[in-house]
Amino acid sequence: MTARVYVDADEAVEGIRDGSTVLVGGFGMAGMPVRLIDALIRQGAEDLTVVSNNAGNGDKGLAALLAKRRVRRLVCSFPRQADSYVFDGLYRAGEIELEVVPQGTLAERMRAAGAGIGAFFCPTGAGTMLAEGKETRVIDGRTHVLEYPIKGDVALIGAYRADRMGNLVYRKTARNFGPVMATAATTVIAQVREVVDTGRIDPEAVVTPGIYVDRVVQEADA
Amino acid sequence: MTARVYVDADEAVEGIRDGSTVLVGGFGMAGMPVRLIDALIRQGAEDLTVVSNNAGNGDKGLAALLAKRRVRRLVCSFPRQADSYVFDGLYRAGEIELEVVPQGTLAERMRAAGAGIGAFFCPTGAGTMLAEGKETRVIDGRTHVLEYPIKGDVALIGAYRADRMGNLVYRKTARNFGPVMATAATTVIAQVREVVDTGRIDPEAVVTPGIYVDRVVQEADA
Amino acid sequence: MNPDQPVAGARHERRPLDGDAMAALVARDIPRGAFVNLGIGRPTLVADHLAPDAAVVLHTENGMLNMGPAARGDEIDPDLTNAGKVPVTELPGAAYFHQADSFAMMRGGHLDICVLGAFQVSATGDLANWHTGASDAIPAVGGAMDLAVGAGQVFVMMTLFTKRGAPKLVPRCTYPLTGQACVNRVYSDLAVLDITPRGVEVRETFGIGVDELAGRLELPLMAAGS
Amino acid sequence: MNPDQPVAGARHERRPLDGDAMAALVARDIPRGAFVNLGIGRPTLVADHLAPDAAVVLHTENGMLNMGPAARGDEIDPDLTNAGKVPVTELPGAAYFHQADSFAMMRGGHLDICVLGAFQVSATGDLANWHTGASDAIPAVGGAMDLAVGAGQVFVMMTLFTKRGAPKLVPRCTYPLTGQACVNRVYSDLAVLDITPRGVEVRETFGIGVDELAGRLELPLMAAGS
Repeated sequence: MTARVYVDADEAVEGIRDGSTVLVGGFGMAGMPVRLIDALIRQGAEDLTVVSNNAGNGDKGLAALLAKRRVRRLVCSFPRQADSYVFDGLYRAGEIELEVVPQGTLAERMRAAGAGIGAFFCPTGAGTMLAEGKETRVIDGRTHVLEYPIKGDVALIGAYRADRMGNLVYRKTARNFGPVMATAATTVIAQVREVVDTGRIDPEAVVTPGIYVDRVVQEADA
Repeated sequence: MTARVYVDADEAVEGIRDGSTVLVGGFGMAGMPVRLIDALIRQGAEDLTVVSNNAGNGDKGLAALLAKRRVRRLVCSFPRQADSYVFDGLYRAGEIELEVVPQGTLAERMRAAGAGIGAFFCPTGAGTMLAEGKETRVIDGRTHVLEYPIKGDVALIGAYRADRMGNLVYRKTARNFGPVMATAATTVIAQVREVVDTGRIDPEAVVTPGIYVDRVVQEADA
Repeated sequence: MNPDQPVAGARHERRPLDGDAMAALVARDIPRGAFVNLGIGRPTLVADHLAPDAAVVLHTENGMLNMGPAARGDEIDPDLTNAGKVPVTELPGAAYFHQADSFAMMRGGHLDICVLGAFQVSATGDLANWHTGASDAIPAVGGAMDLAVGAGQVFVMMTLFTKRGAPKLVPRCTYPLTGQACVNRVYSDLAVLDITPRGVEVRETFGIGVDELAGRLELPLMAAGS
Repeated sequence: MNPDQPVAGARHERRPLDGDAMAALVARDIPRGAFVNLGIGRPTLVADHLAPDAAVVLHTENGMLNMGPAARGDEIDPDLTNAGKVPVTELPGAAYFHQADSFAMMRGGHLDICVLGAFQVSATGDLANWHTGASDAIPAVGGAMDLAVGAGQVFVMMTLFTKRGAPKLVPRCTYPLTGQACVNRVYSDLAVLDITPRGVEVRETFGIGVDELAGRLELPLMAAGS
């Protein structure tokens, strides 16, 4: 069904259940959907698995969700950062599970979920501890690791502009994980800087077609 | 290395060897690089494997290359069309080999070649004659077929506009296979309607970054 | 109307439907706002019967969402065609994408419905629509197998019998398969039929009774909702 | 200059190089027009030594080609950062793409060179640069493993010994691996070394002789081109 534009972020995140897998966009703070995460904190879902590149920065966005102890398990590529102190504390206290996935494999596993690929052989990480226990196969003389899709129940992403059908464009490197996560979750909720009338986005420049987007809300009240 | 802009199509196709695998863009005539194919005919390479969605239309482009009997083997999804009489005649005379691949699998196998994926499990075609002899595996209750990358020695593609670094944009549904083939071949040659100065294409709207493009030539002399 | 909900009991129209009437029935059953791919040939007719306010979004596998009607006169642009290579138009809110993205969308289950033609459909939903299997035929599959595995629901539009009178809804396909257990519903000249885990259910018939139809098909048929 | 061609014989400079001098050496060896990814930390310094007319195109794995220098003052835009999350700028001819496309580019072998830091490099080119293996360390891999398998050539920039004097070029890595047999060349404070199928070849040394270096590393070393 075509996307619906919401005025209220709390309405936009309704229905997220305890135990859900939530894909959270952003590379550091660029592209992170802070308004949606704040709404998710108010909404109250807990025991979440969060898939995101990082483990939160400072006290905002994903870090705030972690601080509320709503996240049981984090799947990410680069948790340790200068300002990831919220995550660091939880991890060292044994209060959060961590699965580290190489960044490209993280993206490709979500792409596979969105693209109907059942599994894929990937050379990244072969012979390292991140491939331990995984099926491998030598193809063309090179060891590949069999990787499975990562599918979300919900994706929370940040974009730059949406039209009323949910077509999205992004801005600069804030694009990062948004377009991939939008394909990989059952319910996709996008926070955007502005909503424009349908027909105002160049069809050649659409990055995420509206078919992938269920709900849109503006980053700040207009 | 960054792309080079050629004035002469014959120079742009230099070095294509007998026995090469050539990826040829286009869906029907939309996006078909006719000027490059004409130059390839003059260049003379033979015993080619051509990978393209269709098997040529009418007498131009890919059909003209087939008519010159330069193609030993064609890998495509939809050879039979109202105006594919050149191919039809060669096929019925046993003078060309044909591998039929589902259209999405054709695209995904080229994407895999460009993306460093060794192989992937794909549900398309499971239980059909196009999967005969291929490895299969049931994943999440569904039969998947193991598909391998299709890599080209050369890709000939059509695009709309290039800058001097080889960044490409396409036009409407003529985009089709160009962006995928551009990632999947050792040497990528693009025919474009116009070449603009670097900086004149919006970085947000680039479809094929110049890293994938080796040679650019205009569709018609300026 | 929700296509998962059969109409109450099976309707009986007086005479078989032509292609246009079949297309109108399909259009009626496509939910508001659905994302739909219409196969080459007869399914293309469905577009003419979609109400503009139904906000149905058409996908064409050569790389576009929000495809508009066939182009006429000055609208014709060789860079803008549908999967049948017929010039078409673009509606507001359209998006273009390349083939890997287009088929990722399809195979990934993002299209709600596809409508395809068929040579044969089996009672368990197998589809044969790409290859007659004749030794001199040139096989051409295009996106048919991708649509068969990928679309949320697969609707087939076909006559229920060949010109020679052979059933096209069969216990087991004799033509090469396009996909296994993928068809959800058949819209035909004589009946609309749901392929369900319980068997083939008749939603509506046109100019023929359920029992007579079952006899001609040599298949058990159930009335929908029975 | 073609990085595959060693300079004639091994040069001997009088003293060890600092990070900036190492970066200058790397920059010297990057061919004109190459597509290059510079890892987080010390490798970032290489950008300052690339001549503008060398037309080297920088890739940042968070989704951009033709990245410009660090942003200053009004140029700072939170939507435009490098992989280290430092605000950067955009050069003419830039392109943005999403993470699956960015890593497809990387893993697919389209980058000519990546420059990475390292904890250890083995004599057979294994790389360890993502995890100390300490039980209280929080592992963070980012794009390091993807770069290790994907780039045409992997250059490492590191000091050749730890602060405690332990060699970082080792027969076999003791830290968890980032990739196997992936490093092509090491730029260090004391020497530039090629990892080849024949063994470790010394291209240049700085303030130390080849024999002394081999002794301290407890590794056989060959002069390049010998």
